Amino acid sequence: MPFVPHTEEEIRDMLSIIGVDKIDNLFDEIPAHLKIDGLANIPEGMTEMEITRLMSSRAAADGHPLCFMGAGAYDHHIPAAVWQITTRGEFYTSYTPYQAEASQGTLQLIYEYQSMMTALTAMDVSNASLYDGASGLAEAVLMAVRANRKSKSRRILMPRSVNPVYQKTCNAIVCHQDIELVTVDIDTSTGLTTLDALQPWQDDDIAALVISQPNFFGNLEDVDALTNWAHEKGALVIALVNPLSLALLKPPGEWGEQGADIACGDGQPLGAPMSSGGPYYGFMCCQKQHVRQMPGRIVGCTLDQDDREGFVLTLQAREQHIRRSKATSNICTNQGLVVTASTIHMALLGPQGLARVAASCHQNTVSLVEKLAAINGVEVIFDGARFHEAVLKFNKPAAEVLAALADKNILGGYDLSSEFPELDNCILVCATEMRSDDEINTYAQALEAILC
Amino acid sequence: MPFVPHTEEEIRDMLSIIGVDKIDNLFDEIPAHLKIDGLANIPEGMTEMEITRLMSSRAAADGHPLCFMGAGAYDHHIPAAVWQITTRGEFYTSYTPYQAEASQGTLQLIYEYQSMMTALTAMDVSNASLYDGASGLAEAVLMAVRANRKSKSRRILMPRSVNPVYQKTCNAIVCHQDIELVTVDIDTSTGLTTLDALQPWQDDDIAALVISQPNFFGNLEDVDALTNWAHEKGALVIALVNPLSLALLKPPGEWGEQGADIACGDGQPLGAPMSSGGPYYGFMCCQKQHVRQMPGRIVGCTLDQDDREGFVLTLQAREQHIRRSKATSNICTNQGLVVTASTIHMALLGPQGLARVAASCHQNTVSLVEKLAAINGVEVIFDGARFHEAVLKFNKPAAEVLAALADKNILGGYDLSSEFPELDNCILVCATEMRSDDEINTYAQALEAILC
Amino acid sequence: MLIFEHSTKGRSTKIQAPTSADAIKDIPQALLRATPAALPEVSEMQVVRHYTSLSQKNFSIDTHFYPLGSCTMKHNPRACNTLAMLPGFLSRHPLAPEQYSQGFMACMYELQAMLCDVTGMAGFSLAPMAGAQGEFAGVAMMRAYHDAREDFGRKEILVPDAAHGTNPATATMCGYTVKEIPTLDNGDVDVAALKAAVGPQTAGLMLTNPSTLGVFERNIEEIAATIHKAGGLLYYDGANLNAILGKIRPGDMGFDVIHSNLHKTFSTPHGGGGPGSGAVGVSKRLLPFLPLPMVTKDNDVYRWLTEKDCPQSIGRMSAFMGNAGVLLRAYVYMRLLGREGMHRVAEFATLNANYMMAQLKARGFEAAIPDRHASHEFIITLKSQAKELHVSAMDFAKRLLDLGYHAPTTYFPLLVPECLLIEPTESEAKEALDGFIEALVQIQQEAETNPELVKGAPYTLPVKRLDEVRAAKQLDLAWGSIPRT
Amino acid sequence: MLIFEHSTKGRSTKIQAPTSADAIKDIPQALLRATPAALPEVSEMQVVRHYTSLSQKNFSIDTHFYPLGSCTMKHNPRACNTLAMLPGFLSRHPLAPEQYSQGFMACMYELQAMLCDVTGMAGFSLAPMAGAQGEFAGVAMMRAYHDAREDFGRKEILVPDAAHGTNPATATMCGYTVKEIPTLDNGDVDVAALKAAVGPQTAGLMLTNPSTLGVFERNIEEIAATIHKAGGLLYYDGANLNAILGKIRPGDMGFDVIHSNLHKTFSTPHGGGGPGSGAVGVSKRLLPFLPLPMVTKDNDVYRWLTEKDCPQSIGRMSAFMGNAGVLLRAYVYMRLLGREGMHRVAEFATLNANYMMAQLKARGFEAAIPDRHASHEFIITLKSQAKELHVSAMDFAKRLLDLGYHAPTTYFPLLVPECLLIEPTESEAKEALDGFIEALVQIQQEAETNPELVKGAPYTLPVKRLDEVRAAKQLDLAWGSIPRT
Ligand SMILES: Cc1ncc(COP(=O)(O)O)c(C=O)c1O
Ligand SMILES: Cc1ncc(COP(=O)(O)O)c(C=O)c1O
Repeated sequence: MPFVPHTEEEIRDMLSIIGVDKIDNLFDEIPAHLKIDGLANIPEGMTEMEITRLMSSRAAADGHPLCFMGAGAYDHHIPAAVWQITTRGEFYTSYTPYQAEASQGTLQLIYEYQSMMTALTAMDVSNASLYDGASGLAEAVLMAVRANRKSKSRRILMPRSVNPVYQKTCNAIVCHQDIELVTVDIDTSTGLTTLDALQPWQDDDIAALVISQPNFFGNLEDVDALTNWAHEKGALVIALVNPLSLALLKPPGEWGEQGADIACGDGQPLGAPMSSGGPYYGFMCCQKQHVRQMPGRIVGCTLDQDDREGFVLTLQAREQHIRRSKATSNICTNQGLVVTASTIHMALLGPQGLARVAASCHQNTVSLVEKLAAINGVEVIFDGARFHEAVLKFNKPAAEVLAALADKNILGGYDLSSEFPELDNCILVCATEMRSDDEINTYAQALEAILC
Repeated sequence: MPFVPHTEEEIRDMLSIIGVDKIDNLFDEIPAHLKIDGLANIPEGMTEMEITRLMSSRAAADGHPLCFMGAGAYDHHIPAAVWQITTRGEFYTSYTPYQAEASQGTLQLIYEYQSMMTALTAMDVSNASLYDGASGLAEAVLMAVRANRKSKSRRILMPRSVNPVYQKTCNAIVCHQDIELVTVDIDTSTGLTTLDALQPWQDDDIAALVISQPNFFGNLEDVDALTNWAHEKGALVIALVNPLSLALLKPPGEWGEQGADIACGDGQPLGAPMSSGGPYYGFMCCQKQHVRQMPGRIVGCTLDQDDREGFVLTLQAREQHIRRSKATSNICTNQGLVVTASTIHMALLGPQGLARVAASCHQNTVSLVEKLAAINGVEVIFDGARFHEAVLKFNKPAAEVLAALADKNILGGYDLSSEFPELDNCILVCATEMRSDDEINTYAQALEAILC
Repeated sequence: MLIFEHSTKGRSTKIQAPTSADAIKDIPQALLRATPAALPEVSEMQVVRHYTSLSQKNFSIDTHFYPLGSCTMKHNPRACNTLAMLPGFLSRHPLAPEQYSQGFMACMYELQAMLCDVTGMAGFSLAPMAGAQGEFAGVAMMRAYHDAREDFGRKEILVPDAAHGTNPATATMCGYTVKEIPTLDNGDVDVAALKAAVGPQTAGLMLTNPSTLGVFERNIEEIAATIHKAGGLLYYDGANLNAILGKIRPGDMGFDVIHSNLHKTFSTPHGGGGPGSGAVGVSKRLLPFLPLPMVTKDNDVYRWLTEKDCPQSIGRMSAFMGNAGVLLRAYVYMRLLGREGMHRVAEFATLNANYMMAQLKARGFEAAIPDRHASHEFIITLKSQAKELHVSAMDFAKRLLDLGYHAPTTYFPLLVPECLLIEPTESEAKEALDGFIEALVQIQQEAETNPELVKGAPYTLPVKRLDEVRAAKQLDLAWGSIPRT
Repeated sequence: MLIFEHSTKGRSTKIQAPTSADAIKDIPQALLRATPAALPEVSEMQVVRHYTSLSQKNFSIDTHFYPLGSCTMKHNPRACNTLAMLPGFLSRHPLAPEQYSQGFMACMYELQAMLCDVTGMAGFSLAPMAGAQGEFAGVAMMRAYHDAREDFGRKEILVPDAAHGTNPATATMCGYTVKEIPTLDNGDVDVAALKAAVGPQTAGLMLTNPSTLGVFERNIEEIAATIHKAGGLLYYDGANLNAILGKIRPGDMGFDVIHSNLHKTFSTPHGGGGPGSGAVGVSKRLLPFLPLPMVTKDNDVYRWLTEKDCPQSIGRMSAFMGNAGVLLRAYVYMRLLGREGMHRVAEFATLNANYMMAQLKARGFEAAIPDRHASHEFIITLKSQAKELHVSAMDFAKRLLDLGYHAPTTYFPLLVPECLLIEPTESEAKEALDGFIEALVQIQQEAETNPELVKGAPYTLPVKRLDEVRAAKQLDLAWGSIPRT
């Protein structure tokens, strides 16, 4: 029996200790008419050899198209050491560290993770992870509403330059608590959220402003001005950031006069493979004064009976297993293993390494944009500063062009037209450090052939 | 600097402690005119990302032809757990267990391995591994010459039904010690080593007879009769066996009246991927009385100061680091990691599992042979009992047929004609448990198309 | 030592990043970072050594018996990991066109179908990323259902007092108020109290069955009828699905919505805290509300269902499609088990739990619900030990660690004093159960003869008992945030 | 506990073998096994748990500083493992036709070329599977060379007394008698003694340079001239190549044959005892004798060199092509290092060794060769501790284990009494070296104040000091072979 070690003899012995004749008797409290006799529609069990064959052929069937797509998931190099260590049984098969003394490995690692995230974001504290960037943004919104004591409002300013799926996810999660996500328009010439666009809410009570840096189009917002604007009117600032970009860009803790209040985003660029969208993790950092409003687990350093340092889950009184219906969030299981990978990833890369990766992604994208923009029928529509993603406009419908590229084994980018009608024929492209000059040229040649 | 952690400051500190100005001064005893200034012809260093790209494309370039080739390397399923545990750093990056107390993991595992091998072979003792099956056979021959006190001869009877590359390797290794490998012919109708064929040496002083079970053609020798024949004349018996087959076949320790004296072979079928030929490992077992003549490391169980069980390398006085020019062999580094994998593999499969794998390989081969033999121009030339390999004869040159199959992505088998001129147009085929009915049919259809 | 303490300024492992990169010229200084992030600067070898050694400081399924009740810590087959991490799966961009996704989508489609089958539901979405998010999706669907019928007066969710904390927390997130329903001493929900609580304000009831007390809710049909009659919906918290797999299906019991913790029942690893999956299933009337995305099949081609196909969907729970890698692992596990394996999971999980309970009772321990069969888990209460010997359930738990066993769940469910919730799972061999029983017996003897020994435990782990109060008072949540001594 | 002690008759993990197989009918009973092999019958979970736990009982590079002299225990980059285990490489049948092998063969071809380059030899074969087999191939080639010239009188191989045991053992396997050459106190070979020993009977000399004493052989040119003048050949034992990589090449020193332990210099993991690779290189005149197979390139297509191409080859060392997976790892490592990395290996290995030697001398330890620079390793002798405190090098070694350091090589080379041969390698950071030095200083103090403490070590490992004498006397080499107490 797969994964059931019992021999016939043991089963007999155990039943006799229990005092029943057969295993089925243990289910005698279940109403007989509800009992089923197995699951006939489930396929027969496979051996490991058979499932290996099946999965290998399915994985192979999906091919390896050349990826110039970003839009929230990025094709980065991950050192071999990262997942080899992460999948060690002791990390891979342990539960949430409820028994601290028997889980110092995981706990210390999370403490190190929290320390790395505060270093990257220049914020005071970090939690141990949320599910992903999009749902993490929802938690940040809920947290901001709780944390902003000065504001009575449940309104959040949400620029349209925030990843549209993040906006949708956020809304799906916060909509039941009378929270209103107020859309702020994009400046169509710069692709940015401007102070002008915020003007309508100048005098309104607003709980928080979301600032995405870079924004969904890869454009760099004027984070100092936006942050100051929000703080001046008593709104909190939720920074939505790509953590890899922070190796180069000004960290949220240093935005404006006071820094952002909450920083969140998706940890995928720091060691998680693209893997069809998950598991990634949502990170969240905040200023010290808001720590008790932060959702999710937090690890703290403490002492043992001999005054040796050790690590425990702390501030648990915020969480659902203690506070129940009054908890900061319902989150329980988080994305621990991906955090493990990410911590090892950051340690391997170091500050310089991460900065070089970020710079190299950016340079590759610059070079890609240059080469594509040289093609007849391609136009770069925003020209301010950006980071490693860019919007291109074709002289043909984007869907058509992308399909033609896909037939040539190229994922050409993200089609912006359905979410942004005003960006008709536009796509979002990205070339990470993984894309070689040859591959960039392949793209350019393929696109030229399609457009001309 | 790759894998060199020194910072500039540390280098300065260390040099000043040593009392030299620069690292190069540490090499001042090397004659200056012999010193080189780096290695200009070595290519520039790559990042891990770059080498990953290169190796992935090379691995992919070699494709995945459908494998019906055996001939000493077999395409078996290996449970995922095997190499995940084997490549854990503590096994993967430790040295030979010279400090027993700090190496109980490796030592206990080898002891368990030795126990499993003695169980499989029904021999008394096992060593901790030799390099591979072929070189292991050479060590067995050298050992037999040392161990056979009754014989003054340095002659070994080597049937031609032994894997021809094993014969060559064996000869290359033993030839310097005045040992003669005397060829015994194959019975061309049965593909076996017969007592008749041994008749010429009936009255000669012979140190040992090698018996391969199954033999290179997959045929099953009459091991009882051959063993008795050898023992009656004072020759030792070296059993060369496929360890997987021993889950089904009579183990060497039970051959004839007294059992074989030495059992050896290649451990590849027990958990080592085909991997272009290595690393595999040579196993070697023997009867108790010969243990001091056995080459290679041996682990023994002993007690510590508190009378707790523990494991150490033992009988080291046979080995090169103690006995130097009088050692049983020069072997030092062996194939420990593959033994680790193999031990885990055997534990996962268990006696029943291994027997089912062996039976399934055999049945697949039977089915393959049936299907191929039904094709016009294909003939099965030996028809006695066999295990999971068989010889087929075509109506065309084997090389031609195999090349045509290869073009259809099929490794059709091993061409016997160059090593066995009398087996012109013949190939050796094998279908392990990995080959599905569909794949067997694919082969049959392809072959039919080629031959007809 | 922390990784930061191994750091030396200027140290790096060059091979992991492009060797050089030109300075960034096209981003204004004001948007750039002024000083490098204070991340550790260490060599690859130091990283490998540090985290390998850290890992050894964990108990885990791969090293220890881990009978953590309500968590289903069973064997995590290694094949699931290997196959979910095949390069083709790892490198798939989540937004890759369907032509490059058929292999992956086939797995998701079949997983949806198998989950429908084992739960008796009409449709499944794999979107939620853990049990709690599954609960959120489930309760949000209940609300969407009522709203779609313009039945806006239902403001309350009923939750038994034995429920997991995520249940009430979820109800709040969905904008509901929570009403607790008491549990009887025999472990069943107090149906009378339920009937009194139910009404037109009732949106639904969240229930785990078997409950967190480790017994099967015998009045489930009456409960279902009560809720349904009042116009409410029934939510099944699938954390305990392992107990009934292949024996009875939540759909057949009358549940309208269910989440399944794939990281429990379907054995995806818990990874020291996650990731998991809280796939949600619904009965027919709730189908339009399932969260996105889902996979469907048209003419043998798999395609994604989106907002266009499902305008009433409660929406998206994540940026892409949830924890895809976890879903692949669960899929492999289910295919390995197959039809013949599913019901054996419940049978042997139940056999193991009842065997342990019988043995512990025979050795003098007090079961919380002594007269009924346990499901896949059961509770012992150490309230008399606490009272008479002043040795608490926590002390027993810590001492178990010394003896090489991970502790059971302690102090949950909240209504049983000094409790240990013990869930052995089907994959443990009898020897492991016997060893654990002997360990508890030994600790009981120690508690009687030398209580200080038990109260001081653990002794053999990397640290002794940690001061949790200090941790919460003198917050130290990041390296360098407060000066070290 | 042994895996056999976890075994229960009838237990199995079904998923690893075909579920059923018909009974074998076409093999006569007399050839079949009568009773199943007594292998353990355990579940997958028990296997995972048992071997995971066993692994934790090992010191390793991934967990500990491991300065085992002559063994070059440096960091084993994880990428080498991952890339050598790509499915395409693992599934390649060794006899696959060249059309399905160009990717693999390209790596082998380039590895041969890089090895020629770093050693200054004319050709390389990757066939030998460890250092000792490389030695065998090398000395066999020397013999083949002499034989081919019909120079049959050369029956003797010269070996310095500091040589590794494999050197004399190899000479014997190749049919030679061994003559030992003494070493001077300054670590150099006694050239006068060498000159006296050399003659028309001399087939060649086997030498490690730097020697196992950790110093560079300064008279190498004179030695080479002496041997060559007598018609002998010079063999380079490449175990210490790490010391000179990119600084000086054996070929330039006059060596005719060399083996390189790729599992040392090129960092393939040692795997608890192997596998390794002892690739052999030769100067031009020995090219025809290289062992098979090798890879060559014709018109941009790689192909195997076989007996047809190389009729004078000494033949094959294994059934296929040696330890291919190890060779792939070494190839990846060399490409990662590249041109810029190679000489740094020697430089920093040497810096680390000399730094440690300087510090230890300053702290009162006696270096075996105090007045010369160390190479990548060096020796301290504890003969005065042994004499005065009755604490031996072995005692120091065992006590080091307690302090978290793997011991250096002990009692080798044989000519230095109570020696520790210390090789830190280039990949260790200064902190690790300093920690080790402090540990030795601490043990020295313990030896002075509390010698019994040191003599009783280790205390903190899974077992205390093991009785090796008992192991050799009461042989217990397999489970069940003798009754257990
Ligand atoms: C009964 C019960 N419900 C819900 C949950 C929440 O599941 P998750 O941790 O996956 O969010 C758990 C898990 O701890 C549980 O045991
Ligand atoms: C100097 C020296 N020569 C030869 C060898 C033998 O190499 P191997 O163990 O790879 O056979 C060693 C390794 O221990 C060595 O240190």
